[in-house]
Formats: sequence, structure tokens, C-alpha cells
Amino acid sequence: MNFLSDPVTFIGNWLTGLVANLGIPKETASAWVTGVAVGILPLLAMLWVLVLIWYERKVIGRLQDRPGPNRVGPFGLIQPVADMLKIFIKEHILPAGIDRIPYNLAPILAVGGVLGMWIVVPFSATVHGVDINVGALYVIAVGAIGTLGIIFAGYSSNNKYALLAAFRVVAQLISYEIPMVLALLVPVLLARSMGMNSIVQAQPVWFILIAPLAALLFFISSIAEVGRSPFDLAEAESEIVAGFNTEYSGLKFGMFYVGEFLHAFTNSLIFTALFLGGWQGPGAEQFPILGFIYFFLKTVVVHFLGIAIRGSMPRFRIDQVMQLNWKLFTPIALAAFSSAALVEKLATNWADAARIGIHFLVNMIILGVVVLIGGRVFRARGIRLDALAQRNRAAVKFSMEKSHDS
Amino acid sequence: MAAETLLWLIPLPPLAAFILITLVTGKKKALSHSLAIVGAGSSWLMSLFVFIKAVTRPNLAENPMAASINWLPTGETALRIGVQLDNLSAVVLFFVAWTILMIFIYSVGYHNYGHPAGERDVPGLPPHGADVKDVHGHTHRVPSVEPMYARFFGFLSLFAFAMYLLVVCDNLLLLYTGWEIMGLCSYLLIGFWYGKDSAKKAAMKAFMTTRIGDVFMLLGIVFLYTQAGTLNYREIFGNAALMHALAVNPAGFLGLSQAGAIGLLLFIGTIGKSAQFPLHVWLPDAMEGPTPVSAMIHAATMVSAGVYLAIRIFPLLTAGWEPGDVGTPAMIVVGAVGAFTALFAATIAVAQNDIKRVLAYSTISQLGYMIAAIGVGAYTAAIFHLVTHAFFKALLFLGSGSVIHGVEHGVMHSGEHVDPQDMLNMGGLRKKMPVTFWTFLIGGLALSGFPVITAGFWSKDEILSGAFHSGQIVIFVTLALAALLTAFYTMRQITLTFLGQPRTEAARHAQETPWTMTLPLLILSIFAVAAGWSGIPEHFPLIGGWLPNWFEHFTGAMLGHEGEAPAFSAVPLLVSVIVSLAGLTLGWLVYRGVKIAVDPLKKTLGRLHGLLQHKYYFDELYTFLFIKPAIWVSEVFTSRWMDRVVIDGILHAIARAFLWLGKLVRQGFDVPVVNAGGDAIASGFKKGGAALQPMQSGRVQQYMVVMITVVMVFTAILLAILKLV
Amino acid sequence: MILDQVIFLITALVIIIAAILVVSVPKMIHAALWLILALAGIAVLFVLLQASFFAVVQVIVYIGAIAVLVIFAVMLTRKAMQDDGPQLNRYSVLAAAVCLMLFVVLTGMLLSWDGASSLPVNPAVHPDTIINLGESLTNPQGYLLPFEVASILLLAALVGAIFIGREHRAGKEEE
Amino acid sequence: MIPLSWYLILSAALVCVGVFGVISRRNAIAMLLGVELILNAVNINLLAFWRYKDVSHVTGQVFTIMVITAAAAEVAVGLAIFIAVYRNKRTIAAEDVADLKG
Repeated sequence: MNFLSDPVTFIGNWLTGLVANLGIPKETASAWVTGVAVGILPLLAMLWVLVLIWYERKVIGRLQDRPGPNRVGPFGLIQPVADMLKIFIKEHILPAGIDRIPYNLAPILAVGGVLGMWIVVPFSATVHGVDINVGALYVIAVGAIGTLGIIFAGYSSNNKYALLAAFRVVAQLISYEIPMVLALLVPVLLARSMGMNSIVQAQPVWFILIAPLAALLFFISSIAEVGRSPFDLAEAESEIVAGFNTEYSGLKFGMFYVGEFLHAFTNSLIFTALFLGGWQGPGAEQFPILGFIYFFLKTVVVHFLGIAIRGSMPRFRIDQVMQLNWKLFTPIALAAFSSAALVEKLATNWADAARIGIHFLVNMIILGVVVLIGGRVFRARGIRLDALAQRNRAAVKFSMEKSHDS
Repeated sequence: MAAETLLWLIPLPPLAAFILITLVTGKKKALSHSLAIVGAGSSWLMSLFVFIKAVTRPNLAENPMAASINWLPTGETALRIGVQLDNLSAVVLFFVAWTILMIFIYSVGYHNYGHPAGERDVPGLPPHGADVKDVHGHTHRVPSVEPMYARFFGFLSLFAFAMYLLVVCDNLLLLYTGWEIMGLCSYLLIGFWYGKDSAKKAAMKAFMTTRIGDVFMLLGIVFLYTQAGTLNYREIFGNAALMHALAVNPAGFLGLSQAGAIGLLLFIGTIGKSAQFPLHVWLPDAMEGPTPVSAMIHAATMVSAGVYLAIRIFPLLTAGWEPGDVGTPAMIVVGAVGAFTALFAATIAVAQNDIKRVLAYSTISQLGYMIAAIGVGAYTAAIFHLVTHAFFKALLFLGSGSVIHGVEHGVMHSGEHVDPQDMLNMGGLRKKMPVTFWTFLIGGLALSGFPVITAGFWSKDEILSGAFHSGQIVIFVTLALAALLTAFYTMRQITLTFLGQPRTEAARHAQETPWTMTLPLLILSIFAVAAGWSGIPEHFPLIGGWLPNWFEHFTGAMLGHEGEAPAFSAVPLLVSVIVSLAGLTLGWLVYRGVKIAVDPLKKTLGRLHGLLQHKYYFDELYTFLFIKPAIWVSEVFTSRWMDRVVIDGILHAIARAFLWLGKLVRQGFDVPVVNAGGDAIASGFKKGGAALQPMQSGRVQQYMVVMITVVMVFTAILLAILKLV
Repeated sequence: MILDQVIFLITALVIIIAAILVVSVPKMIHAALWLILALAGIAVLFVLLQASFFAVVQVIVYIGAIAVLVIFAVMLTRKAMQDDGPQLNRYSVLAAAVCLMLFVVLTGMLLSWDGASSLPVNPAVHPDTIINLGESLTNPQGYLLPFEVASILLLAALVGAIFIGREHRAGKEEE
Repeated sequence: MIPLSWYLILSAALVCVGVFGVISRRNAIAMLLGVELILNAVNINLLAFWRYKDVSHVTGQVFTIMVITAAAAEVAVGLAIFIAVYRNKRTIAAEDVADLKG
């Protein structure tokens, strides 16, 4: 166990040894160090958001043919820090008629729910928070707390727009939890465990290859869970001003802001762990640091994909959002999950390659059926996906022209 | 597939066809008759198959094809039903299959399939014909299609089912079932044109008359079952001890043995079904049904069932009899009835002008022949005549239907209103309807027993010979006389219908019928000739022995002992040749020159002709003897006196008494006690309810307080009790 | 283990206080919030009972779904119950007395039972109880039928709730 | 080590609080919250008995699942009814909804 191959464990052991040398029992020492780690991890995550904000603004800017932040520091690197400082020193405004407890609780829940997910993320072969045996379910459960934050914010603000936004977004979040959980069950089924680390360990072959449909659904649903474009109904300025956080400012607003960025990245982490093999890669077992790097790289790719979608898609209407979920995603997720269960049962004793092939084939068949039949049905009911896309393209073009003009 | 399995299946296709036609395809003509013909055809095919199997099977008589299953549990034993095919049922099955199929095919043409629907046709009446325009714009009157076409085939299929069932079954009860279904079909088909008053009456008459026979037959079956404990043919007839006991034990009435009594009771069923004297009256009237298809059923197929039954119970009738002896009392009765009917019906036939009625009476007469043959113990001869008669009588009836059909066409064409069934209105049809003429001629010659070539000759000859050898000269002479008359009226019929010159415009415009009608005629005419060749006696001069007397051997085996061919005697042979030829010649001589529509015999015979034409006034006699008294009893005695005066009077008295009693009870008890008490109780509940109403506040939470309190109190009580105990 | 007991006592205290607040605070939305707190405390208890699956399910179902639904309903019906009116009805004093008595009776019964003071049978729960549970839920010899019946119940409730909750427009004929 | 009785007393207290809520709250939704408390108390009991008896015997867990299912169904239908009632009567006070009283 040397520093280079597994630094976190090394430092942990070293610290434990150091504290134990002070005459404290080994277990207590270990608990203390764990406590320190529990303190450090959220801190790291929050700091990491600074990078995320810069990165995202930059990427979106480039996508939309703008330079993005470029004034403060080299390449605008210091811009988030400046924003942060500004937010810290802003006045705490408590609007009239608010409901104090939920109003103040809401931003905490919004960030806390996201940070809670980090507990179960396996960063490398040796570094992970708690490997509880229901990790995958825990992710969903903690995500539900974020929902509470939003509904509190909307309710307590004493603002119609905020309330409307909260209604919308809560309906959306609760709805998209269903395909998300169903999609999540597919890797659980394939790995035969709900522990996040076991799921990662069960992926010499990435699950995205075995269950591409579930991966797709999980990815889109997680975008909807974060409430980012094209599902960013909660902050549709033209309709409801700034959404559920209309009445928030200063640090409380900043926490919502941070929570959103962190949530997007966290979801990429979860997605990577569930479908892209997590820290798996050549040599990751021997050199956990490599696993950490693999994990990070994969996550960044996924995260970039999310940003790219955010930067290129206009938002749905609320009814379209709900229709997409209940009429398309939930049935597909059900079909994908039950077909995966069936194939697993039938092909238990087959060679891995054959089993994976069958899984992939079944996924493709379901996708084909959905595209063929579903497309026809949707068209017959006046919901033209291609027309939607066309409209979206036009809107993007329009907004780009506008940004050029300004 | 085992032949036994096929036996089970034989009756079923027509039943299926019946159900399908009745329930499903009633509106579709082509589909219905296709279904019916396919049903009859598959039964026909299976029948022929099992027939060949049966013929090639050694020792069929001792070891018939049979299979059975438990049906009705009767105490410890179960009534078994089953199928069996022995020598007798094999030959019967053979001709039944052929004739039924022919009827089905023939019916398609007879009911004018493919013709337009008549504009005035209504269900329940024969089609009136329809006007069609040809390409030149001329309007023709052509026969129109039967309005209830599909229904007819449905009934026909049901009939076929019953007939097959009757033939292949192995016990009397199942036979009785088939028998009754056929009775129903007969009723339905005679009354097929229920719009005609005469058809309605005829249907009822047929049904009621045969019912008399059926009741006795049922009595016979019950009697037999009580004595034998089974109704299976083989278990009864094959059980020597049982047969002996039946033959010896007296029945207790008329000095008959049990076997004789049972046999006679069953034979009364035959009398009804086969229209023997004195229950013959229904058969001529049955000609009211669709000409001649139902008539044909009533002549060639169904009535054969009666004879079939009589042959079946031959061992019962002859129990205790040895060949050569004078017959048992039962046999004498049977022989007398048969012979008398044969002559009696033949005399009536001479004076009838309706082409179908002649044949109907001829049928009665011929059936009488068979019955008489049974009566004199000529078992194989009876079967032989049953078979040949079925073929040539079917041929004749279908031929007569064809004639009527042709003449009807002429009637429509000429617009002349004459009865298309009256032979006096015909004449000279041989040129117009050649196929019908030749086949009818063959049938007629077979019926009259034209020597050597026709089937009828061989079978009739055997019966005469059997009668002669049995020593019952009276029967022999009667039958010979009947044969003479048969030949006479047959020739009369042929001459009046086909020979000479047309006597009416309608006959002049008669037309040959379509192939669906003539094809069955051709096929049946082959059998009318060839069926006889299977039973040529070995001792016959010149040609005897050329062909083996297969029929005698085959059916004779049924009796257990090899049918000992009676010593050949020239007397019956000569008699049968002479009466046949004489009758034919006489018939031709008398009727060859008829130019106007009057029967020359009318003048010669005078009042006797009237007597014959009115069928000895039997219908009138029965009306006077039975129907009038029955109506009187029901209308005057039962209805007016018994019902209205006596019973109604008693009832009214009782009613009045109860009314009075009721008033008393009401005023004395009901009003003061019951009503007042009831009202008091009701108002008590009302008040109680009003008092308790506030309890139902509709407030869930109040209920819950009460509930929890009560639960707690009870828990406390329970705990206290537990502590105490 | 003292730590366990301390955690339990704190959690229990939080649960009880939150529960009492649920039934007593005048503002419905606060009652819902306190309910969430009580439910979260119960989830902690489940963790203490080493039933982590149920802890997570508790959070997902009760906090994530039921509590949110309740808050929704509260918001939708806000006008009806102005939060300043009396929130307790006239039975409240009686009810409090009855409930107190009920608690006394129940506690008395529990304490008189010998098994009440028993300790966990094997402290280290086999980690695979969740697998046991899953298998018994899908085993026809186990609880497959009740499980399926429960799912049918849920489906029926879903359909019924949608039907009842659907708005019947005035002037439009009822189906 | 926590004795079983602690859990049982806690759940008894929770039941009593829930019952009080059901009985005395005017708001029907608040009554529903009381019911939720009662059901959660039941869950605590079930899981406690499961944990303190035979762990391999999963009946307690299964029943907990059933209770959660029933609770979910109950809340869904209950809230739907309340909203329907509110729509028709403009009130969800339990004592005002007593149309079926005698």
C-alpha cells in the first residue's frame, strides 16, 4: 500500500496510526478519522462546484458561439470565486409573509439532498463512503429530499409564481422518479446487488452495453430530476419569473444554484457508476488511483453530454413533459426492466457473450418497436416529435441570432 | 380406425348438419344444402366402408361389430347403449345409406334450387312460381325456389340421423329413440307446408296414428325389460335359456306366451310405423308433404324401419317354432295382418288417380308382403324384399316426383289449371321425359315382379315360395292375388302417365327435370335391377347357381342355423311369373286407349270402384268411430259437464266458503288484533329510532371516541377477568 | 451499548415531539413538515433495527411520495381551512384524556409482559436478510400471493384516486 | 443494547398521539396524518419484533411492506376523496361532511 497507488487509503491509515499513537483505541481513532473525512468530502464537493460553474459556463458559451467568462483571471477562471464572494456579502432578504421555517430549510435541503448522494459513490476500488447494501435505492431516497426543498421553497415564499413553479417541478420530479427507479433496477438486476460498489464490481462489461435502453432512460430522467434544460420548467422566466426561488437572494439563492450544478455532476457520477463501469478499467484493481482517474474521466464525459444537451435544447411544455414520461418513458422502462429480468432468467447458464448479445438485441427490438409504433401513435395524436425537433431548432437559431445581436 | 368407432360416427354428420342448418346457416340456401349433402355423404361413405368390412368379416352373425358404453345407471347395473352391426343391420344400412343420399341430392332439384324466389311465395305454402324475363323480353312463368329451403334440409338431416341411429344401435331403447325422432320428422315434413289445411291435418293424423302403435311398442319394450333385464339384441336373442323361458312362460292373456305377447306388442309398433291395416290410414295422407321427397321417406325409408323392427324381433315372434310346423299364434297374427294388408291396399291402389297415392298404397301393400313373409317364417325373403323394395320404391317415388315436377312446369307454361298429380291429366310423357320414363319403367317392372331381370321378381318369388312351403295356402293365395293387382295397377300407372297421347295442354308442355333429380333416378334404377341378383335361388331353373345365393347365406346366418333352402317347387315360381305378366298385360290392355280423363274401370266396376276410390271409407269410419266420440267426450262430456258443471261448481263452492271465512277472519282478527298490534310495534320502533337518532351524528371522530373508549373498557374488563382467573 | 441507547432516546424524543406537533400545530403545512421529521426519525429507528432497506423505503415512500402528496393536498385545500380558525374540535379534551388512558393501559400491558425486556437475538444481523425478503416475496410458497394482491390493491387505489380526483366540468355530461 | 420494550413503548406513544390526531383534528387531511402516525407505529412494532425474534423469519418485514402499500393506497384514495369533497362542498372539515347521518 503506497502513496502513489492509493493515496486516500494511505493518508487515512497514516492519520489513524498518528492518532492511535496518542494512546487512543484503534476503533475510536478510526471513527475520528472517518468523521474528519465526512467533514472534508462535502467541503471538497462544494469547492469542486466552483470549477463546475466555470466549466459549464465556458462550455455553454462555446456551444453558443460566445467566449463565456473570460475577464476575471486567466480564461475567466476566477469568475466563480468572484461570484461567490458577491453572493456571500449580499444582504439576507426575508420577504414579507413568508413561512420562516420552510423558507430557511429549503436551500439546506436542496444542497443536503445532493451531498447525501456522495456518501455511497464508490470513487475507486478502495475509496468509498458507506457501502450500504441498498445504495442504489438510497440514491433515489436522498434525491427525494431535494424535491422537498423545492416544494418548501415554493410554498413558503408567499409568491404565486414560486408556488406554481413548485407545483410544476414537483409533479415533474415525482413523475420522473418512476422511470428512473425502473431504469436503475436494471443494473441492480444485472449485478444482483443494490450496493453501489458491488454494481461497479459486476461491470467488467459496462452495463450500458448490456442495457442501453435503461441507460438512455436513466440519463434523460436524471436530467429531468435535476430540472435542467430541456426540463427546466421550474425557471421558465417568460412564464413564472425565476421559478421556485424567485424570492430567494444572496447565499440562499447561491445554495440553490450550487445545488443544481452539483446535482448535475452527481448524477453523472451515479450514471458512470451504474452504467459505465465506475472506476473499472485496466489496472484499476492494483492501482486504485487509476480507478479514480478513470471514474473522473468517464464522469466528465457524461457531464459534458448533459451540458451539451442543456446548451442546445429549448424546454418542453409541462404537458409534453408529463406525456413524455407517462406515455413513453414509463412503459419503455417497464418493458426494458421486465425483458431484462426475463432474459436473465432464461439465459442464466449461457455464455456471457451470448447473454450480453441477447440483452442488447432485446433492447434494440424494444427501441425499434417504440420508434415504429410509438412514433405512429404520437403522430396520429398530433404530437409530432420531428416537428417538435424542428421547432426546437428554429428556437435555437432564433436565440443564437438574438445573442449575436446583443 | 376401427370399424366400431366408425359405427359410432355414422349417425353424427347429419345431426351436426341439422344443428348447423337450424342454428346458423338458416338463411343461406347453398350452404345449407351443401352442409346437408356433405353430412349425408360422409355418413354414406362410412356406411359403405363398414358394410364392406362387415361383409368380409367371417362369422359376422355370431360375432358382430359392436361397442357399447354405460349410459343410465339403473340400480346396481347400468343401462348400456351401444352400436352393433350384424348381417341384418348391414344390409339395411346399405340401402338406407344409398337412398338417403339420393333423396338429399334429389331434393336440391326438387325444391328448384337456382330459380328465382316467387313474388307470391310465403313460408308454409308450396312455391307458386315466378315470372322471369328472358333476353328477348318474353315473360316466362317458371317454378320458384322453396321459401323454407334450408329448413327442409335441416329436417331431412335430422331424419337421416334418426334413421342411421335406428339402424346401427344395439338395443331396443335406442331404436325407440330413433323411431320417435323419425316420428317427429315425419310430422314436421308432412306438415312442411303448414299453410295448407290438408297438410296440417295429415301431419296430425300421421303423428296420432303412429302414436297408437308407439304406445304399444313402448309397452312391449317395458315388458321385455322386466322379463329379460336388458334391451340389447344379442343379450336377449343370443341367450337360449332366456328365449326358452320367454317361449314357455305364459303371458297371462289371450293364451299367448311371453315371447309372443312381447312380440305382438312390438309388432303393433310396426303396424303403426309401416302403416299396416288397421293403422294404414296415415300413409296416403302423408303424401301432402313436399312431393315426393317426404313421401319417399314415408315409403322407402322410414316405413322400412317398422319392417326392420319386425325382422329384429323375429326370434321373439317365432319363439318355440320349428321350421315346417304351423306357426305360433303370434306368427299367424303377423302373417294374417301382412297378407290382408297386401291385398287390401292393392285393391285401393287400383282405383286411385293421384300418382303418389297409388304408390303410397302400393307401399302399404308391399310392406304387407314383408310382414306376411315374417309371419310365414320366411326370414331371409322378408329382408330381401325389404332391400329390393326400398330401392325400386324409392326409384318410383322419385320418378313420380320428377313427373309431377315436369307436369307442374307444363302447368305453369300453359297456364292451364289442372292437378299436376292426377294421372288422368297426363299421358305420353315418355317423349317429354325420357330419363324419367325409362327409370320409372324399370322401377315399375321391379315392383310388379317382371320375371328374371328385375329385383322385385326375385324377392317376391321368394316370399311366395316361403308362403307356399309354410303350408299356409290362404296366405299364399292372398299374396298371389295381391301380386296380380300390383302388376295391374303398376301397368295402369305407367300407361296412363307415359304411354299414349297427352291428354292435357300441361302434359304436352311437360319438361325433363334437372340432373340433380335424374341422377338419383339413374343410380337407383341400377340397384332396382341389380339388387335382385344377389339372391337368386340355387335351384332356379336355367340360371340358378350361376351366381351364388349370397343374400340367403348372408342374412340367413342370423338365425343361427344355416338357412335351409326349401325344396324347390315350380308352383310358386309359375304363379309369380303368371300373375306378374298377366297383371301387366291386363293393365296395358285396359288403359292403352284412354283418351279422356275418365277411368275406364269406373264403368266396369260401378259402385265397387267408388268403394275402392274412397279407400273402403276407412277415414270416414275412423272419424265416426274415434274422432267424433273423442270430440264429443272432450267438448260435451269433459268440458261442458265435468269441467264446467261438476268441477267448476265444486271449486266455486269452495271459493265462496273461503271468501266468507276470510271476511270473518279479517273482521274478527286481522283488523283489531294484527293491524293494531303491527301499527303499535311500528310506531314503537319509530319512536325508538327517533330517540336513538342523535347517536348517528355522522361525525367520524365522535364514533372513534366511542369506539376507543369501548375498546378500552372491554380490555380493562378482560384484563380484570384474566387477573381474577 | 450506550451509543445505541443514546441515539435511540434522542430519536425517540424527536419522533414523539414531532408527532405531538403534527397533531397540534394550527398550520397544516407545518403539521406536514413535522410529520416528515417524525417519519425521518422512524427511518433512523429502522437503521438502528438494521433494516436499512426499510429505512430507505421509508424515506422514498413516506417522505418522497406520501408527505409530498399531503403537502399538495394541503396547498390545494388551503382556502377551506383558514389556518387561523380552531383546529381542534370539541372532543379534543376528551380525546386527549382517552389517548392518555390508552397509553397508560398499553404501557401497563407491555411492561407486564415478560418478553418485553428481551434483547436482540443475534446482534450481527446477517447482511442477506434483504435477499431473504426478496426471495420470500417472489416465492409461491412464500408471500407471492399477498405481494401480488398488494400490488393489485395499489393499482386499484391509483385508478380510483384518479377517477375521484378528476375534475368533472360543470355543464359537461357525466360519463 | 436496546430492550424490545423501548420500541414498543415508543410505538404505543405514537399510536396514542395518532389516535388523538384522528379524533380531535378538524381538518380531514390532518386526520390522515394521524392515521399515518398510527401506521408507522405499526411498522416500528413489526420490524422490532422481527429483529428481536428470529431474523431469518421474514414475516415481519413482509407485513411491513404490506402496511406501507396499504398506507400508500389509503393516502392516494383519501386525498382524492378530500379534494373531491372540497371541490363540491368547499370544506374539508370532518364534522361538516355528515350528509349520511340519521
